[in-house]
Amino acid sequence: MTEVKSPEVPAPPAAVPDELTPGDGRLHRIRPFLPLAVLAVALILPYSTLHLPGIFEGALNSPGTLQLLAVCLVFGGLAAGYDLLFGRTGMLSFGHALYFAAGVYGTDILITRAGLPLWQAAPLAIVGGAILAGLLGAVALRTVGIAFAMVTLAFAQVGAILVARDFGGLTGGEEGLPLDVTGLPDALVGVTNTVNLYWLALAYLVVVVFVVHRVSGSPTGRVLAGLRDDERRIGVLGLDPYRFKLVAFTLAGGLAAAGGAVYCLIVGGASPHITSSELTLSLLVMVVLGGPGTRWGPVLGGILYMYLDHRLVSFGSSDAVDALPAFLSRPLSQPLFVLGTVFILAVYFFPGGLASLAPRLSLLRNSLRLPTRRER
Amino acid sequence: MEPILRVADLSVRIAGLHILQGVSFSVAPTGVTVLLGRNGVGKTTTLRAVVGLTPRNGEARGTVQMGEQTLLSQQTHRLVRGGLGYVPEDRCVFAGLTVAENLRLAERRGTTPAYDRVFALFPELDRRARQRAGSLSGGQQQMLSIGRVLLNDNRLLLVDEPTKGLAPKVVTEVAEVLERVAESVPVLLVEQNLAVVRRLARDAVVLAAGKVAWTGDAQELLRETALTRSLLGVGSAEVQH
Amino acid sequence: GSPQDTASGGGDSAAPVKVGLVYSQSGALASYGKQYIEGFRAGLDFATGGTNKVGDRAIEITEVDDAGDPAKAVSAAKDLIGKGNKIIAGSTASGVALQVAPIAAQNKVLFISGPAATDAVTGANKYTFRSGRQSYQDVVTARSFIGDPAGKKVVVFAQDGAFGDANEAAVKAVIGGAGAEVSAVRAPASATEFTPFASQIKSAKPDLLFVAWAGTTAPAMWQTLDQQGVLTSTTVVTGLDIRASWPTFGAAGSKISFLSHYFDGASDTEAAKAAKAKIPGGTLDLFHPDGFAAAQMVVRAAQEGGDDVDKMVTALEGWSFEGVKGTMTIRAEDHALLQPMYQASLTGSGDTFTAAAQKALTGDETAPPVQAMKG
Amino acid sequence: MLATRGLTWRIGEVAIVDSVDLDLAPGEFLGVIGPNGAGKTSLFNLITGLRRPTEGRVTLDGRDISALPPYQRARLGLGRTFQASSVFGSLSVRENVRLAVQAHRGGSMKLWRRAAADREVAAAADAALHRVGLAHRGDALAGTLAHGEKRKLEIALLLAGEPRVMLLDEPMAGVSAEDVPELVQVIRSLTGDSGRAVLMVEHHMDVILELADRIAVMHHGALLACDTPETVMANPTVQEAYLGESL
Amino acid sequence: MDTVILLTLTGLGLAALYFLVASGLSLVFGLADVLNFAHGLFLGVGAYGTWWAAGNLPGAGSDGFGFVVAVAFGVAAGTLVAVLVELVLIRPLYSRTIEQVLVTVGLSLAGVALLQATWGADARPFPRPEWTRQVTSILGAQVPNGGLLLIVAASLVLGAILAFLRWTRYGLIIRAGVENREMVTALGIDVRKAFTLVFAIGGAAAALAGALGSVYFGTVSPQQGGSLLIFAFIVVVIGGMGSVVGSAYAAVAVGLLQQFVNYYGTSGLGDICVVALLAVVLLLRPQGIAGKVATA
Ligand SMILES: Nc1ncnc2c1ncn2[C@@H]1O[C@H](COP(=O)(O)OP(=O)(O)OP(=O)(O)O)[C@@H](O)[C@H]1O
Ligand SMILES: Nc1ncnc2c1ncn2[C@@H]1O[C@H](COP(=O)(O)OP(=O)(O)OP(=O)(O)O)[C@@H](O)[C@H]1O
Ligand SMILES: CC(C)C[C@H](N)C(=O)O
Ligand SMILES: [Mg+2]
Ligand SMILES: [Mg+2]
Repeated sequence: MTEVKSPEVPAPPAAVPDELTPGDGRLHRIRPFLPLAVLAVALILPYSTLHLPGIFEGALNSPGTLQLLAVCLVFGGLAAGYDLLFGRTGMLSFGHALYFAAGVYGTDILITRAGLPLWQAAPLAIVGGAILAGLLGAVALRTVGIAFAMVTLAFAQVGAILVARDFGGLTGGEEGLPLDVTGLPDALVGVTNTVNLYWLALAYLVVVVFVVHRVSGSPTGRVLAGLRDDERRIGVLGLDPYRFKLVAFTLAGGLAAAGGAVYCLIVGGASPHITSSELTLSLLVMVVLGGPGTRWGPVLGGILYMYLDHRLVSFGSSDAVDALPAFLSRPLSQPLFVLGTVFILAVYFFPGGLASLAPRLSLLRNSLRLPTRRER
Repeated sequence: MEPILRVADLSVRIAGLHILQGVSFSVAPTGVTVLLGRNGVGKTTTLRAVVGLTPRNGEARGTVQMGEQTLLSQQTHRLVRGGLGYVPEDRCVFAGLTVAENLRLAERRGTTPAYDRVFALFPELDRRARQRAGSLSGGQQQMLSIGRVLLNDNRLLLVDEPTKGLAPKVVTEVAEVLERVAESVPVLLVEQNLAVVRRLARDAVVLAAGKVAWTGDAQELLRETALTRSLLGVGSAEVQH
Repeated sequence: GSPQDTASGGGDSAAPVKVGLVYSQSGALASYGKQYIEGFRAGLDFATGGTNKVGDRAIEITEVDDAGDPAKAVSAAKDLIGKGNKIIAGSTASGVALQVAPIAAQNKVLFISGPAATDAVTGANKYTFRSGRQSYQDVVTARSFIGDPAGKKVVVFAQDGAFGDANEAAVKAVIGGAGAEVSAVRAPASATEFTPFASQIKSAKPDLLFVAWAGTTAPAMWQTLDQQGVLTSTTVVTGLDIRASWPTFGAAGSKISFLSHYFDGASDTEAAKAAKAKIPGGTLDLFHPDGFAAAQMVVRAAQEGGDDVDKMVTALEGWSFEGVKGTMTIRAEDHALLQPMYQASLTGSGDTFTAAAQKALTGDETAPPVQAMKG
Repeated sequence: MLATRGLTWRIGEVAIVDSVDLDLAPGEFLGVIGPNGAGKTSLFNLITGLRRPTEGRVTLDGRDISALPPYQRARLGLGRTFQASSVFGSLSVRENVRLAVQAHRGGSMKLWRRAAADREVAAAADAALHRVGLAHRGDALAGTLAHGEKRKLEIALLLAGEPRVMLLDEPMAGVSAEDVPELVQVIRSLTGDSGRAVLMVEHHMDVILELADRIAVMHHGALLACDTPETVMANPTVQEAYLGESL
Repeated sequence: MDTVILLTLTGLGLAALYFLVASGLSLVFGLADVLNFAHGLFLGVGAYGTWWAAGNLPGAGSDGFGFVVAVAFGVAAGTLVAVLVELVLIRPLYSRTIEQVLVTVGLSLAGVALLQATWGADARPFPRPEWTRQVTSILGAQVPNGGLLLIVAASLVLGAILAFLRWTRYGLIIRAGVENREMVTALGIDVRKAFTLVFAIGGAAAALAGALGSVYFGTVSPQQGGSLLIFAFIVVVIGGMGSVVGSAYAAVAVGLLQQFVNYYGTSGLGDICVVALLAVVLLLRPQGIAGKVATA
């Protein structure tokens, strides 16, 4: 045997978890309140009748817009949870969609097929998703690097096949399983109640961000950050890398399953789309787009990704695009073409993700402001 | 004599840090010029800037000239083909390739590789030709790293801490090799082992805090205990092994 | 203000009738979607006498692309409903139709599903209708190829998934129910190599092979069946897909008996003539009739129901009309759309193939069994 | 305290480490020298569990630890540094050491506590940084440290774990001459108290001679000699195989 | 007996197709360390290039020498696209692996959508020589010629790549460059050329897979590349990244397993078995059958 260079996980760009580094200066004192301000805006948003033409189809508080925002928020939370694995622990899982799908299908099946009430079905599905993640993680974590990515991908693929084959007649196969809403609280059913789903999604996002934030700043989070850099070193320091990774994997799986339960309610059912490996890849894209290992990057990335994914279909069929010459309008009317192009451009224009935009913007602002001050 | 390498006002910024702030010195066309300084003072950074390996998030300014050639804006592989040999600090052998393949890779087009010379200096490399370089010990890797460069004729060699982590016997061997090499090619050497410096160096450049603190005759530097202590923080007693 | 604003459908008699079309403009089913919308426009023109108005009220269509993704379709449907659309139509994909149907019921709006073939849309709920055919009708058509099925050996070769399940179940019910011995060979929809399946079929020596296969791997599948001699050793029936796919049958095409939902020339009704005149290119294809019928149903609903969805439902239930394919009837009990179906054969080579109708079956002959309304 | 019996690691036919019997008494400082490639680092890897031996045993306080994974051995008080610095590059220097302190103070899962709030850990970490003279670099990212600074950080990580048996793999490699005496002091202080034992690979003979109670010489994977410095230095085989002719 | 022969030979044909896709993927993945999700695009370009050439390029056609010209054109197109992708998109991002993944994911989405925008989503009949539709009778089994063609092509590609890596200087440079790009330049070698070359080889192999795969399927469609890619990835991983020989073994294992399980088991079991094989191999030997040997 020879020394085999273990296939490296493409480690996320090094970012110091901000939770572990005390900041300084005035900005630091305002910063904790910034998220609260954003949260307040998000909370009162459904009371606004503002029209943002081009950005949303209807007024901010129209059901379509709220629905879109709810989906975006769920994916913001999902991306933040995934970042716990990828950005903060350095585990490249290609199978995270499975635990999300477990939450979606679990909730849906327990309600629609088993007739459980929501308050039982959702927690069961979440716990089930976390247990599933724990079990599969226990196996997959025996490998590292790309091998780990591929084993998780393989497990997710089996999940996708089982769902698509309508195993046991539970999943509805490729047509999916519409949620039976008869037993649901009225407040969650019907277009007129979309706002409640929006709040639910917002709550999910807040919970995930809070959990990820707390965990990253905890002693365990410090170990996870260490694992990202050098696993062998962690072992020699007397910590069991396997155990810590398994905890992170299970926790992230549980968070994803919770997102699945919320998503199931928002969309009103489950469809095999969500078991696809493309979803995991999209999660990766979201995190990288936003900035791995940063507090708000993945959230922003997830929200933006989902927004584009949904909105580009109407961009493609808009009059502005149709009016272009065919060689432009044809590709532009393919949403995936635009989305793909956006990723590529994002890599070149926002290296480090959206999160790195803020410092650069403030740099820009400062350089713009200074001359005006001098004039005065 | 015209210096072979002239570094003037070299400044390097990496990730926003000024690592070098206007370093100027020159390297004589024969013999060993040694670059000294404490850890982290920027010795490696200087050598890497000369061969054009400043990292992506960094920037090098100033002028570096080898003969008529201006180096700073050029691509590394062009510089090396032009006769600038570089032995990096952490050896950088290709772990997955065999020793023979590592050497083969270093062959340059249009010249005859001097395998005899390398194997005469490091017979171990011939013996272990088929072993993967990654499984060599640290010292063996260092030999390979130096051997790779000696395969070709160079106009100037940049060598970064070649004796780091080597057994005293091998340190002696490496020093001997460098001594012989320096008879035909000028060498710019970074070295912490003052015994080696004493044996090899003709000129010395001492860096401190990103600037040149002293240049002159190396032996003189080592003789002047006070000077050595103030610049390098070592008493000459410790220089001896 | 209120935390959410929902446009209430204006009872104003001159306000436009808002109709939302949620279908695939992009994604894998984009060509089906294109035919659907062309058919819909032609049908709207036909049913309103060129005015695009019902009485004084203009019909205002909003088109939304779902890219075949149920989540996007649900978002779009909610958006449309929120904006006061009382009628939603479209659904190129079965998965979309099944997810949108409950939304319609929850919000009491009319939903007219499009080309989605799944049997499960029939009888889904009181507010859900369909403007296309369902798998069961395909299979009944196939049965007509083998005369008396009693004692015959029938093999279904279907891809995994709902489409295959529906076909297998229908064959077992329709042909098996008539006395034939039915067995199934299933393969993953993603399969690239079909020899194992062809061998299994061949060794079963069936009297009739029913193939339910859709997607890009179909040509490879047919070629393998041909190469392994399956096509010449038994009667093979399958559904005729859109025109663009005909050349992909290659040499195998002439050895297969086709059941058809529709192809250009299958019917010569008034509606067909009108549709032919109106659609770009002038050649009808598989899903033009679905869009056409959807438009006819929309106009009917708006005429009779105004803004009252329950009245729309009543107006549609039991309604018979002359569509592109001929007489169509919306069965009151479960909203199945009874319609003519066709037997066809394919001839030609290279890029030019022609389909010829061999026989037309009436809506009653192909009627699926009545479902209990689920919601 | 620490003992190996017949410890052997083979790759194919070649014995990289060849039936090594080594004993380390409490409070003892054992230097390990040997030519490059003699198997010193490999021996450390076997002792700390990063590699599994082909044959032989490792015991700590009489207990056989051959089958334990690295982290359990570390908990039993076995700490080491690496020849090629391996620090947490994306964490600050201070975080690096705090992590090590925290690992030592019990690794139970704490998901909800604030790491930064633990003053004891912070204090212990700062103390360790002071000891190696890196306190002023506390906020720098470990990945951007110069080589010599990384070596110091390695030692700080080791110190933070307060191990009873310390394995140092060429701690002086790349450390500037200026800092050598200081580091020697630090290392010397390691053994001073409470019967800790040190096993150190080093090529700087002066450092070894200054610190070591006994010196083990490895050659071709086997233990050539293990005795007091004087005896070892006088051994002609050692002279020939390792020291060579002095500069 | 003839069933076994038939299944074996068609399984090998499938394996050959997997190998053609996987070999390029493995080289680029293992040697240039780029997880190339856009590989399916090269496949699509090769297939559409051949399809277009057969109908429009003078001298090219669907039979005889004209078909060879058409395939050559398709392969050239695929190679060109691969080289452009490397030069324009990947090159500025070397050593930023995650960004590369992002770019290739974006490219795979945009590229497939572009093919679809240009030629439509529907499968189109693929021009091909008549003999590729026929079967050859081998020991009683009717073996499709298209599959045999794939087997021959895959064997040739395997031999060519191995010879290239083992015996050429560029092979050596590629293997070294994977480990330490910087050091290769410090030896006076322009390493960027070598990486472009890897992409060219990968692109060519993928384009050939696209062309011959379409011959086998009889059609060409924008999505074709994507679905093959999953199995190709599995093959690459089972085989060990960067190891072309490993990919060959793994392709054979996957192809035969799928074929036999699909016949003797129930449908879908073949795919699950392949995934199970992947999991088992990785758990037992995380580095794959041949490990990551960046060497020959
Ligand atoms: N990529 C980098 N990013 C940020 N800082 C860097 C980087 N590379 C080097 N530095 C900093 O530049 C300074 C000089 O480093 P350099 O490696 O040149 O020192 P040196 O003199 O070679 O030290 P040593 O004797 O330890 O090898 C150090 O403080 C180091 O932290
Ligand atoms: N994984 C491996 N595969 C093959 N050979 C190996 C492997 N690891 C070490 N070796 C060989 O084992 C021998 C001992 O290596 P080791 O690193 O233990 O030496 P060392 O005594 O620490 O040397 P140095 O002082 O140079 O660091 C060397 O010849 C090396 O080539
Ligand atoms: C030519 C090389 C890519 C082959 C490799 N050495 C292997 O074992 O598979
Ligand atoms: Mg240095
Ligand atoms: Mg060593």
